[in-house]
Amino acid sequence: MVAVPKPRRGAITGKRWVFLVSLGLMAGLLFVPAGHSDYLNLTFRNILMYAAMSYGWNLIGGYTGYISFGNVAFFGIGAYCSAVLSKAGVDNLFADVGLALIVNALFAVAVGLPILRLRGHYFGIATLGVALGLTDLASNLDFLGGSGGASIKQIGEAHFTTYYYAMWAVTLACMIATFFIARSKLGYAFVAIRENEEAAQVLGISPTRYKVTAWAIGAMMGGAAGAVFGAANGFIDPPTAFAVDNNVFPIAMAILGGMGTASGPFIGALLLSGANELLQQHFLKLHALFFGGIIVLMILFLPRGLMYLVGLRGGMRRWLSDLAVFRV
Amino acid sequence: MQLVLQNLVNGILSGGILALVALGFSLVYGIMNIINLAHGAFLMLGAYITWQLWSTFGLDPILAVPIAFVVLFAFGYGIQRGVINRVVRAPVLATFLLTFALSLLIETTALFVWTGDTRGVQTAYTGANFTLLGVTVPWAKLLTLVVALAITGILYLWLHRSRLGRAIRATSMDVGAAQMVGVRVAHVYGITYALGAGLAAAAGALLTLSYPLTPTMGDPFLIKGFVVCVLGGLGSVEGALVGGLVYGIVSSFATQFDVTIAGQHLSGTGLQDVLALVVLLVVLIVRPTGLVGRATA
Amino acid sequence: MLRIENVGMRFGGLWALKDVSFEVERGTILGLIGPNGSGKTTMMNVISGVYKPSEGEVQYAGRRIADVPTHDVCHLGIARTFQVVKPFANLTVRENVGVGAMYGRLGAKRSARDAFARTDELLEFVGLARVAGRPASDLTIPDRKRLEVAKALALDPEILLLDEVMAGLNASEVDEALHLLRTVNERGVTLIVVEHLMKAIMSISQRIVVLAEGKKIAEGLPQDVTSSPAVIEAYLGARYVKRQAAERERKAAAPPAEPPA
Amino acid sequence: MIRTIRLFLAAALVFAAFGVPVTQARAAGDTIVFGSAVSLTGSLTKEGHLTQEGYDFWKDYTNAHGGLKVGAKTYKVDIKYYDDESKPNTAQTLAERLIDQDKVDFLLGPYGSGTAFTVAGVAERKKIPMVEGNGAAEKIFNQGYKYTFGVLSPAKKYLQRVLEMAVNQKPRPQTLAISASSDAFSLEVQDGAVTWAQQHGLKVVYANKYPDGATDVSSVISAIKAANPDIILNAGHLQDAILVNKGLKEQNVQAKIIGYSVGPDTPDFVGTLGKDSEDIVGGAQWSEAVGYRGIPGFYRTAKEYADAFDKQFHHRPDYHDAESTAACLAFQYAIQKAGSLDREKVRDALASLSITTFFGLIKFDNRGLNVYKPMVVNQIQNGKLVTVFPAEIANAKLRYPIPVWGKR
Repeated sequence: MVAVPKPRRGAITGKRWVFLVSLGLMAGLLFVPAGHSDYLNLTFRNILMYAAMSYGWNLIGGYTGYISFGNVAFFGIGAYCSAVLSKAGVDNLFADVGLALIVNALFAVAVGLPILRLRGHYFGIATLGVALGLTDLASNLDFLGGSGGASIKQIGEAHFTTYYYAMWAVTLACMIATFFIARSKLGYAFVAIRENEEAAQVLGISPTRYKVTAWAIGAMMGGAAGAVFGAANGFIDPPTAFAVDNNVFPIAMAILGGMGTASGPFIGALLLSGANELLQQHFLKLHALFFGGIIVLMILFLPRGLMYLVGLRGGMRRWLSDLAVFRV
Repeated sequence: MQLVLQNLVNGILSGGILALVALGFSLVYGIMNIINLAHGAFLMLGAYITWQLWSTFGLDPILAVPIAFVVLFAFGYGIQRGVINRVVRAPVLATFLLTFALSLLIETTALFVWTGDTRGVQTAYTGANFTLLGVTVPWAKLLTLVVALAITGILYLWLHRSRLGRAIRATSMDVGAAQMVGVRVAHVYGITYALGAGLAAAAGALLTLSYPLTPTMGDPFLIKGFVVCVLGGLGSVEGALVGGLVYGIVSSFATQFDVTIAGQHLSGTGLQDVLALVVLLVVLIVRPTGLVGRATA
Repeated sequence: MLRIENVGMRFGGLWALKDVSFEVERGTILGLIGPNGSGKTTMMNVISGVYKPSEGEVQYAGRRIADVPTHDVCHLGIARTFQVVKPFANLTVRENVGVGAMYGRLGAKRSARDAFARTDELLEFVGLARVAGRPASDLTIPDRKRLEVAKALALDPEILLLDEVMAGLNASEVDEALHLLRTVNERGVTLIVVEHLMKAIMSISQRIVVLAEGKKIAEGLPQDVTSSPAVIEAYLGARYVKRQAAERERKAAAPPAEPPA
Repeated sequence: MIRTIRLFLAAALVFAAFGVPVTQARAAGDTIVFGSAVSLTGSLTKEGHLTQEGYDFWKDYTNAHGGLKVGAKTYKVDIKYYDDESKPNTAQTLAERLIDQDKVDFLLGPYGSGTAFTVAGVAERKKIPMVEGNGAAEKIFNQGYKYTFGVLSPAKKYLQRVLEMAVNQKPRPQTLAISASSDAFSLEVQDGAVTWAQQHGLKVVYANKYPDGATDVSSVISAIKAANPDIILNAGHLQDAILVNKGLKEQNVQAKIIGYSVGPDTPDFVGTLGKDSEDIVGGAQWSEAVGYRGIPGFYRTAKEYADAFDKQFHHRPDYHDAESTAACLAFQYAIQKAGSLDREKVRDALASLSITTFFGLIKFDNRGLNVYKPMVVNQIQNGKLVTVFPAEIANAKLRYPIPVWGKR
């Protein structure tokens, strides 16, 4: 993972300053607990959680170009890892995250080998099938608590802050890992597969190997977020672990921020969650209308996500002409 | 044995309506590469239009099917021409998110118009049934199946025989070529999306006979439609039908299984969707383009 | 170093290749010609492992290509270009070539940094340094062809298969391309060249294999091959050959002019 | 232009990140503010709406009667609502916001066991008393929480009461089939019924669960039909009750009693099913027929409550309305008893509360659950909900065995 010398505005690596701004915002988020508001802690912990899941999705969906609709599976598995450990008497965040990483990596490889052979939409639906299936399966497995769910012992008194920092660390790790993966040989293999799988193959890239790698690293990211969430939440049941929101929002955040970029998921998570939070606060019933409206406008005017605007050269005219390409 | 037959019938009846739900979704998906998350919302609108006609004018839900179809057809055409066409060639996820937002807008609006109250339609034949070889068949669901099959059949013929239908199929195969022979793509896309919305509405109208109405009623059908259309093969009329029936029959028969492995009780009834999804995964792995899919789909 | 033995390739009921055999010596340039639909590109696909032959086998350095997964063929030292270019449209030219340098024959030994160093050399060599930072989708046709060659070269091949890299170029561009290929060859890379431009291929190839309707109809030195009646017949049809033969008898003339592309 | 947009975006970003405004809604001096996240959108919209009605009815009554007297001072009351979108995680965040941002004094529960469960966790951590009337799953109360109180009877009791009634009928039913939706509340309901049946000599011939949010239950119905039970029950929500009821008629399944945990008591049940809802029974937390006489301070009988409610909201209250109002009443009497707004004192007052209201006895066990108030059984007769059990409060006689489909 050696950084590339003199990055002449590479299409993969994106803008370094944007990433630095993202890191700066992350650093700013370190001070959220200083506000002594559990509400802010929880809200920003959720934003960080979504960002981490979005990063997980971004590796397979954004960089490798395999659109997954089932990444919530990894989050759910991660959360259940915490529950299983807690049941076994182990209440340690590092153990939770560690187990989630291992289980998710193994699960991702086992599931990925057959379904990553599928192309395009067929892959997407297969992943959706996996996530839906796991939800119902978890409802029916007694050792996971079935539909009633499972409790996870909480640690200590000041735990709210601890869990916040844990989620922060997971998200930062996802962000930095994405940044370096994008600039490493691995990242180039992912993107080559996205751009043209046959051509990538001819250049010596084994599609199966790298797709499964991207899928598994993404799984570990989602799983780590899930493990921290499970421990922080103190309780997990199938509808919480495999919530539809946890499936759709990370994808939406990556799209609106910028797919296949190291800052997009984080920026997208901040914006989307921030907007949702503010709207919900001010419009008791109408918030969903406004939220939907904002997404419609963003897609109509920024279908490539915010990062596109950052890299835009040529002003308004170029913007409009780029938009026109998508019209019929 | 009687239960086996009954479950077969149950599966076919529930699969038929799933097929109709999947049909419009599959067309839009296969032809324009739009994962239309507003499909469930269209279904809900169709159901509410039907309910409104029934409660205001006493119109029978079956007779409301064409009206719901036409209204949503027009609505869908407007949405495609006015909104979606602007970004239809963007990467697939842009329209995915766009239609997600549209469904939020539609469902929230419906909540204001019809409130969150649960509604239902009652007809003279609601719950009426007949028994054949010990199998009980409800008339309303049989009627639903027949209408669903009829719509599927008409659509198949229309797509293969009519000028516009052929234009739609040509566009799905090669947009550029279609354009060169004079197909107005914007219009064809509008018609395709309109068809998808209309079919969703028709399914919603038929569902009022057996399913309660709420503004979020479309959500579970959207997810099932998503799975079913791929099970059969994307973008094909036959595929949606086969997929729906397979899904219905598998999840119906699943209820007959109950096993206990190492103290863990596994109820086939609780796992019916899991089993249907396992079938989906196996089908995809063995036949990566669905049961009746073309290699190029 | 490369042996093609009785290769046959069937699609449905049709034989795109039938019983083709030839060999390529290390360090040479082999031209592969034939009329449209004669099986040249199919042959390239068989050699580069994209297709598994229905019959016979291709051996490279003692290994059967059919046993090697597509993505490992380049690790054996075989690289190819595509007649229909396949750039990674959203990546810059430099990144396009860089991917090859990272994952090609010597890629495993290179860091990303080293791979880009190699890439910059190659871009200079093929004349793409001036557009290194541009997205591949912005390139002109000749530059796309150059990019295709550069990507293949980035794999550090021992043998390079070139599928119509000169199609669509003007005369001076063709000359540049020929110069480039000769230089590549001088650096020790064996070349198999598929080309429609007869003049170009005649001037660069040391040996020529001619395919027609999936069969090898001639093989030899360029001048010998072009005088073969079978080749002329394949290109120009039987009547022309008869007329030519009659004329030749009468005049005992020199070989006919270059068949049109 | 682009530069402006970029600047704007940067500003928006910073705003979204750090500018979440801190609102201070906490009542200045003379108002007690309650906070509640209720479902105003999403799948539980209807029930969330009923919950809000029940709360608002109490609020309006109290304010119209001069407010709430605490010690020497009289306070107005107010309720701050947010929409939890029917999602437990959202409810949790909103509860935190109500406490930290809006500085509410006390929490009123959301609708549903899933949401009540997550909000209870928040109440516990923040040591803020919450009274809820719409989350009956016992798992909420088995966590050892000290600050959550439920005025309603636990899930396990929902259908027990129906069975209790059934075994006293002649001819005595012998067999029971009970299906359940696969969610925590419904499975507790099912479990309670199955346990009771086994203890009291009813043979359980079918007990199974189907996926939460199922769209088709016809095969479950077929299996029940094959088991040929005397009593058919389903544990689920309104949607499930409607689907199962339609299914039973469609497959012509007869039984002596058909009952649902949730559904028959909601007006929508009759509205949706029409005459097919006739003779269906349901376990209910409350009905207009109950004959409790409450202590002064609010409407003292169910009848008075229902009439006044009808006047304000133009429909008869169902038990969701009543139990929501009852949650407010628990606060009212506890605050008055504590004579203070101090959260600890109010909590202690709640823990030792024992009052009779129009809703029945409100008294909590050491888990915070009202196990003392009995459930009632309602039946739909001639399109109206009547109470048929227990006998001492019943305003109609149970129709038993119920007529076959089509003869109603």
